[in-house]
Amino acid sequence: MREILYRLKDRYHLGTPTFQRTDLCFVTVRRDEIRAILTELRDMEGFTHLTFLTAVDWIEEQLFQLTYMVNNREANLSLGLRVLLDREDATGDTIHDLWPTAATYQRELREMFGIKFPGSPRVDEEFILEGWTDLPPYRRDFDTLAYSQQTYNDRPGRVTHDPKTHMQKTLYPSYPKGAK
Amino acid sequence: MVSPLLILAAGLGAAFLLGLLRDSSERMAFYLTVIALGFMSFVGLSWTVSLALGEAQPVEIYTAGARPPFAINLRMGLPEAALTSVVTLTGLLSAVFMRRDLMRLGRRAMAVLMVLIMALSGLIMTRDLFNLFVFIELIVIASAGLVLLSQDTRALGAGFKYLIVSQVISILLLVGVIFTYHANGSLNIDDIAATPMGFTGASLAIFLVLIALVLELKPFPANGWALDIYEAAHPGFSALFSAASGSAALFAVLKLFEAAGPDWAPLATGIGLVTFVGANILALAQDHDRRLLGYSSVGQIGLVLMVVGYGYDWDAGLYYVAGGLLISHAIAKAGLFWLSGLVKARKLSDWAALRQNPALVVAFATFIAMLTGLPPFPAFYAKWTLVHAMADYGDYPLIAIFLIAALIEAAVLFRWFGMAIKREAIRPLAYNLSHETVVLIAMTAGWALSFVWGAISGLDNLVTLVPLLFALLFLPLDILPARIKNVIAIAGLVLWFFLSKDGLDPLRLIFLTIMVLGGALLLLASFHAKGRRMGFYTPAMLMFAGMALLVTAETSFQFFAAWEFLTVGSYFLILRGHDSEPHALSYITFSLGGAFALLAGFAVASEGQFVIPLANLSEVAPEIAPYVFVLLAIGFLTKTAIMGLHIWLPGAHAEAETDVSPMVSGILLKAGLFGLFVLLMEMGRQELYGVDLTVLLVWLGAISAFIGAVLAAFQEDAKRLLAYSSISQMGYAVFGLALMNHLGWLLAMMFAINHFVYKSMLFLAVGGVKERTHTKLMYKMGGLITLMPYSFVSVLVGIIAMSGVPPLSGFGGRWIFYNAIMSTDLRLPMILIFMAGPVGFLYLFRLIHTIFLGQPKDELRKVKEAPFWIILPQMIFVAFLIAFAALPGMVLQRVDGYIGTLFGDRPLVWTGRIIDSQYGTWNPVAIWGVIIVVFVTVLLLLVWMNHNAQHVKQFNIVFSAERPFKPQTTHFAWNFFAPYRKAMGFLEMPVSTSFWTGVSNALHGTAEFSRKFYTGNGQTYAVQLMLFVVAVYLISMGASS
Amino acid sequence: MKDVDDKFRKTDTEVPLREELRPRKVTTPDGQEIDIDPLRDYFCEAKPKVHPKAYSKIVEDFYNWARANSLWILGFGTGCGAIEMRPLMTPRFDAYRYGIQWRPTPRQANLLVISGYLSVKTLKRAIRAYEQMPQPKYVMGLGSCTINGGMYWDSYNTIKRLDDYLPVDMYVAGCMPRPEALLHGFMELKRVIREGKGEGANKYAENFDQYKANQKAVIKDWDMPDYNW
Amino acid sequence: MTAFPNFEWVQIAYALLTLFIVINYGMVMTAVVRKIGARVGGRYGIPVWQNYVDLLKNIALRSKISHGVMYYLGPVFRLTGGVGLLMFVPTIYGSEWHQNFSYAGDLILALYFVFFGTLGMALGAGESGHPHSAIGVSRGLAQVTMAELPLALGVYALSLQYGTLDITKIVAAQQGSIFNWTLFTNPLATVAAMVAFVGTMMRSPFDVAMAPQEIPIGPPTEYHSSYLALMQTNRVLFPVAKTVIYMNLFFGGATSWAEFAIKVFCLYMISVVIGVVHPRFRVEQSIRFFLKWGLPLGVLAILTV
Amino acid sequence: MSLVQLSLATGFLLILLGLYGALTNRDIIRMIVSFTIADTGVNVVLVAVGYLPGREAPILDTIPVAEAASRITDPVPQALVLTAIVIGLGVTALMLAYAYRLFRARGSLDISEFTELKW
Repeated sequence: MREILYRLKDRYHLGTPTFQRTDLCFVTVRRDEIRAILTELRDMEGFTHLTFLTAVDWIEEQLFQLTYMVNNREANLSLGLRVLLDREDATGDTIHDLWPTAATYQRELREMFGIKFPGSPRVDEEFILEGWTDLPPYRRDFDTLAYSQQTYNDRPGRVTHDPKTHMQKTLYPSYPKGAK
Repeated sequence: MVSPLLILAAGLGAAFLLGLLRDSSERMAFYLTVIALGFMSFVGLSWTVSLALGEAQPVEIYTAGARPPFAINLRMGLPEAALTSVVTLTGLLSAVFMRRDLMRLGRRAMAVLMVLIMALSGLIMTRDLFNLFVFIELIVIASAGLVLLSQDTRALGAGFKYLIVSQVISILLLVGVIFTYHANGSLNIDDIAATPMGFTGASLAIFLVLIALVLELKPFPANGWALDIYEAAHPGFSALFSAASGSAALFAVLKLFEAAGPDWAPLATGIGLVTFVGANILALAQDHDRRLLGYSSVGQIGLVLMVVGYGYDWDAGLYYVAGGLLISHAIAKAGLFWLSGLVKARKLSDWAALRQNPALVVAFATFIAMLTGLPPFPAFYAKWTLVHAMADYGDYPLIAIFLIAALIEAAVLFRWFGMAIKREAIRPLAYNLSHETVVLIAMTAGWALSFVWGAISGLDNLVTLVPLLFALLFLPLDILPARIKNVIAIAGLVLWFFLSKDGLDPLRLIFLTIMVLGGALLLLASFHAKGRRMGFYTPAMLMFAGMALLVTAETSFQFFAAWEFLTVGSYFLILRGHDSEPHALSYITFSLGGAFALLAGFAVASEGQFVIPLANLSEVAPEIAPYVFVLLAIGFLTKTAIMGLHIWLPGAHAEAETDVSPMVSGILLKAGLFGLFVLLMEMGRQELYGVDLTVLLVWLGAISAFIGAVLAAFQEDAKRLLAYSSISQMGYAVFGLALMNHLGWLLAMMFAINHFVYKSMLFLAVGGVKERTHTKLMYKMGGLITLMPYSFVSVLVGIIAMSGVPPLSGFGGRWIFYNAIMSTDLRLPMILIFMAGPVGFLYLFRLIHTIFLGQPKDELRKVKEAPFWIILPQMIFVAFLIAFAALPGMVLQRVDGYIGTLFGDRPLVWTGRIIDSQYGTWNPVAIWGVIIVVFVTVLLLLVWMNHNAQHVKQFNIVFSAERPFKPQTTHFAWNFFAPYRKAMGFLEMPVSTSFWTGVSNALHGTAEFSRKFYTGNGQTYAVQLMLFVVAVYLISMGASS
Repeated sequence: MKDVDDKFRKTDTEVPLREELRPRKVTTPDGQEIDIDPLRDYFCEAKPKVHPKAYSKIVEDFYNWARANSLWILGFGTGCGAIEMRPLMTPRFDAYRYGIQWRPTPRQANLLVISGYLSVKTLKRAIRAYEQMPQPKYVMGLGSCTINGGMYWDSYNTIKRLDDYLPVDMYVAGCMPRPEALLHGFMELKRVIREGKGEGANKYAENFDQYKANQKAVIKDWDMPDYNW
Repeated sequence: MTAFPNFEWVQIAYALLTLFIVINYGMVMTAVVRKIGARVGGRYGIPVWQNYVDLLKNIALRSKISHGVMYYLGPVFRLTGGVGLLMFVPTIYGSEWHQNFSYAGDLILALYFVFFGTLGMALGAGESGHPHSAIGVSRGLAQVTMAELPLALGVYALSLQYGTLDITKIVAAQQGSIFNWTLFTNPLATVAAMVAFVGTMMRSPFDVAMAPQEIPIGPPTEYHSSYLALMQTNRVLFPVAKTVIYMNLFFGGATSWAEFAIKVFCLYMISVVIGVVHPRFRVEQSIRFFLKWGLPLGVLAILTV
Repeated sequence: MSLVQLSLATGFLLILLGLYGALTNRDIIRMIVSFTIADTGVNVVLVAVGYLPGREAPILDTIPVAEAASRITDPVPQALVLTAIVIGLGVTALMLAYAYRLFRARGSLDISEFTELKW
């Protein structure tokens, strides 16, 4: 794993790698290099499988983080590449030509985060939401609870408990002492 | 009588006078030419007429007052007179035709023309060998001069090639002449004939003379120069060159072969046959009209040459046959060349311009029919006589080669005709009244000669047949609106039915009813057509005429003529359809192939007669009877489209017009069935190499029934589906017939009736749908039931009847079928038939489902019911089917009785409405009763429970909780039987299609390859000529030693 | 319990009608131009009817007995509860003995079991399936999700009260209810039907407009006719 | 009334009686068969009257829809096919009561009338416009083309053997001893025909036309309420009527209702037993099956008669 | 070798020479000349065949009519030759005319250039 990173480091700008396990590592790369790195990983280093492509909304930093998880099956190595995008008008680079499955992930990201992937097939079509007109629901500025309350009727009588106190009351009614 | 010498004198005199005229007076020169030619024609015609009527005797004209060998003598007999008339008339008409170019080139050209005609007449009349040479040289010079008339600069080269070859020929001829003279001491042909020379090495002299003259006939393959002339010369001159020069040269050859004696005859036969075959094959690859005509001319002359050699000892018969062919050729070829002058562009497809003038289309059709030997033209009689004579001599391979070549020729010509009818013209027709008149005169002459040939044929005169005349009546009537013509046509058919129905046995009566009355019924649908519908009624009536005559035919000749009539009529009908060009071509090719098989069969059966009563087929000698049976059966099976010979049918039936499809499917196929009826009735079982041929037929029928049904199930095109279904149904009928027992025949009869009714009905219904939806592809339709309820009803009744489900009449067919097979030993073919039964369901259900059920499409939502006149006959058929199903006895009982007299048994007992066989019972009324009572009861029950049902629309279906997206994707129709195809798709392999395509490709490939032989170089042509002479010499020497 | 940031307001934008349902012009084979309005031309527009009971009470009771003893369930699993329905067919529970069986098509089913949470997308399908069932028809909601949203109480895409949208005859509580509970639910439903109280379909027809309004409030891209026959 | 020899009105009553008996027998028998299947699987199974309840429920349904005339008539055709088939076949040999209207025709009538209901049903299903219905019909028709073949061959062999197409005569020829049954006199034809029997009973492994859960249930996807009630009636009537034909042709017919009940039940169980242990064939598989087994058997049967 | 045989041989030689020339030379003029040679050969053959040794030309001015039958050679070939020469002249003239026009049209006298019509 490290050798691979060393090899890459010669030519690309890699951030500090975070090793979760010896065979799983995350590293931040620059957006303009991601396609080159992915291509090289796929073709030279044996990372033939795109495990997933997902996003994280760092609303505080005004960033979206794309995580490309690729996997080398023969060596049983997983490498996560992070790319940070500007949250305003976020646009990623499509990699559907490297892995056709990526088109689906990108479609999902487009729908759920509003990240654009120009050139990806059918990327602007509905994916799992039908007739969604609000903010992309996985963005953190979308308040799902508020949306839910404004949209769906509650059945009266529903109570929300704090799990900790509720379970404590239910299971150990006599603790702490005298609390009954 | 005027002296025939005046023909020559007039020609020479006029040429001389023309020389005296001033250059500027072209008009006068032209009138002088025309007058002289007119005079020559008059002399020729007057001699022809008086000789033919016996008012004059043949005369010998001695020049210089001496008798041969001291002077030249000419003869004027009937053949000479007739040919002189042809030559001079062609000259006259061509002169008129070439008026503009003659005027342009002035009096010299006219003088050359006069010399040409004079020389041709002289060539015909002279009896002197050297005189012959002189005339030939005159012809060469004149021809070479006239070639220059053409505005095509390439004609120069062609003319020069011609001159080169002529030089070689003249050298050969001259050497031959002088040695002949040396050997005989006389140049007179009759003197030479008196001392015949054996076919030995010493007879090189006569060989040279003969071969030189034969070379003048442009024998294959030494004929490249002639083709170039045909292609490049002025069409008026080409007409002369083909019709007049060809005929005259041929007559000269005939004279010399008569003189040379019988030993030389095979030479003519051989060269003629090779030429006929070779030229026709090469013509396949041609797309230049005049060159094609050239090939055709070469082929036709070759054919006549073959007849000359073959029939040297027939006397009058030779002149009848050869004359029929020659005159047909002359008129047709001249006419076609003249026509080509009206067409501006030179591709075959450019003849589509002819459609601007229907009269010219008729002329074109006439000429092609004359060339291919279709009735009632002279070549038809000639072909009939020739083949019978060949059969008499036992030259069966010769018959085969001749007929195959004739078939190729027909294919070539009809391909051309198809292009003319179906393609789009690029350039309009040149308008020229005198040209058109000339063409129409030729056409009239063709018809007139048909009458003459018919009258002297000793057979029936086909031109005077009432049904044919009735069909021809529609040519002038074509200016009337279609509806009026339709009324006349229906009235004519009905009238003819009542005139001819008396005295027919029930079998024939039923066929007559189907063909004539059924035709009248189907014509009701033609009321739907608007406008004039030019060119529909003549072919249709021709077809019906053929069928009416077929049923009433008593002799082989009548039968065959009727067969050809219906073939030709139906061809023209099919050709009218959309996209039908290739299908019509394959139809006519297969049909004529079948017809030729019939011809051969009748010829073999006639054993020296020229015509036999059909009843005499039963008395054919047992050694040849099986072969006759096979030939006739092939002919009939082609018409019923048995598997293997079926590939013409789907396209032809599917592409035909709405009201034509039922005619050609419901009615025309019955002609083949009728033929088989007659054949089996007269000839019974036949064995060939120990194989019972009827068993073979049983197998063929079974295979057709099965494969036809399977193929039908895989069609996407509704009319194609029905067409394949016809193959299947005809398979059943053939099967029934070939069982050779009472019930089998009754079964075939039942199928004949049923198939007519429901196939006509279905074709009309599908045609009506097509009228509205403008497509035949079933998957593009769907859900039309509410929009076209009547069509739906007729299809519903049709498919219930066809599938044999009780209570409709198809069940009767199945019931008889089971009873029929119980009384026969043929068990294995039954299995195929059994398999075919349920497969029928597949395609029938597909037909009704994909068209009428399922999801209607956007663009078909407002479709109206089919036109009234298309619905009307369907409803009549529906009524008939129901009545026939309930009371089959009203038709079948008499037929049953009649078949009983043939087989001498009575397997069915008719008590009241009940039919009992040895094995079971069929009680149609009871079946109807029970089914109706149960059905109505159940229906009432449902209505009682379900009267408040909400009517919903097409997308209100449960769709896995989804909503249908659009009708196209919701209508399950395309490749409807995909799983069946997976299992049984191997039966779809286009075996017969690839076989016939292979045959056709091989022929075309041969043609394409061989024509490279004609390099266009005059020297090469000359070398080929020399080699040809040497080769013929060696071959004939080898053959004679 | 509004413990959320009230600053967030959902946006209510109209969703345009889907392409295939928009009126269009089509050229017929004859060359005419015709108008196609898919929703009108392809779908039946009739409203559901309130169907009266049989004239005689005895007959109606007899019918209700038959209906109760021949419950045909639409084989449509909406959520995780679908897995709890499978054991019902096994020898251990054997729901067949109560005349219960599963049918693959709504036309032949009488009982729609909503087996768990319903996303808006699935709700659309459930409505369609329900409306295509013949009357009388019954709806059973399984699990807390159908009752009050359950663990999906704050989901942006899951309904919280099934009876807002469909007339529910019987709820079976639990997360998820086990097959025994389900069987008990069926028995209860049979009792309700036998008592002649299983008139959900009529209720739906009577309050059709209200149900529709509720449904359309959450299904923004309403792309079907008002009532799916 | 020449078409109806010896017609008396009471025949109608007898025919209705036959119909009544057969329908009820079918109702109970199919339920019992299902119950047996359940017991084999360790389940309790449906009550034996479940069919009646279902039928009643379906009749009692309140709302109905119709896709059009042919859709409406489909079940009518279907049931007419079933009832007609029964009416055209003598049910009890030797009983004047239960000859029904078999004098209207012979074996051929029965064989072809089988298709009457199928065709009508297919048409009705077609008009419903549901693609699954059309797919089911396409599958069913494709399969039946081959499935019916061994029967046709067997019947042909049989009628050659007996020299008649009259069902009554064929039954008569089998009377006397159990060894006079066609089963023993012509085992090949019987086996061939039974292949067809299993193939056309719409049970596994030959139920791809319905293919429950796959194309929901094929042709009847859109049918419900009283339409379905008619079809349910037919569903219990038609197999019995068809089995009666086989019974008459190959198993000596029945001389009493008891014999009838036993024989029909046993024959019916053949297809059930085969069905419970075999998974479903695809169409092309079943076609190949019939080509490979049914066809040679049938050919052998007619060659060896 | 008699005179007849000699002239016959010469005639045939000329014919063959002429034909050979006509078939091997591509130049049209040469071809025409070759044909003329062949024609001459034919004429020689014609005369040779009609020649009877020891007889005179059939010119009745010098020979009494009564003796003519026994003193003159066969007059027919002589007549034929005359005609043939005339005709040969005509044909040659025509060919030359063609050659002229061909040259005018194409500017060439090569026979293999005139093959636009073929197949």
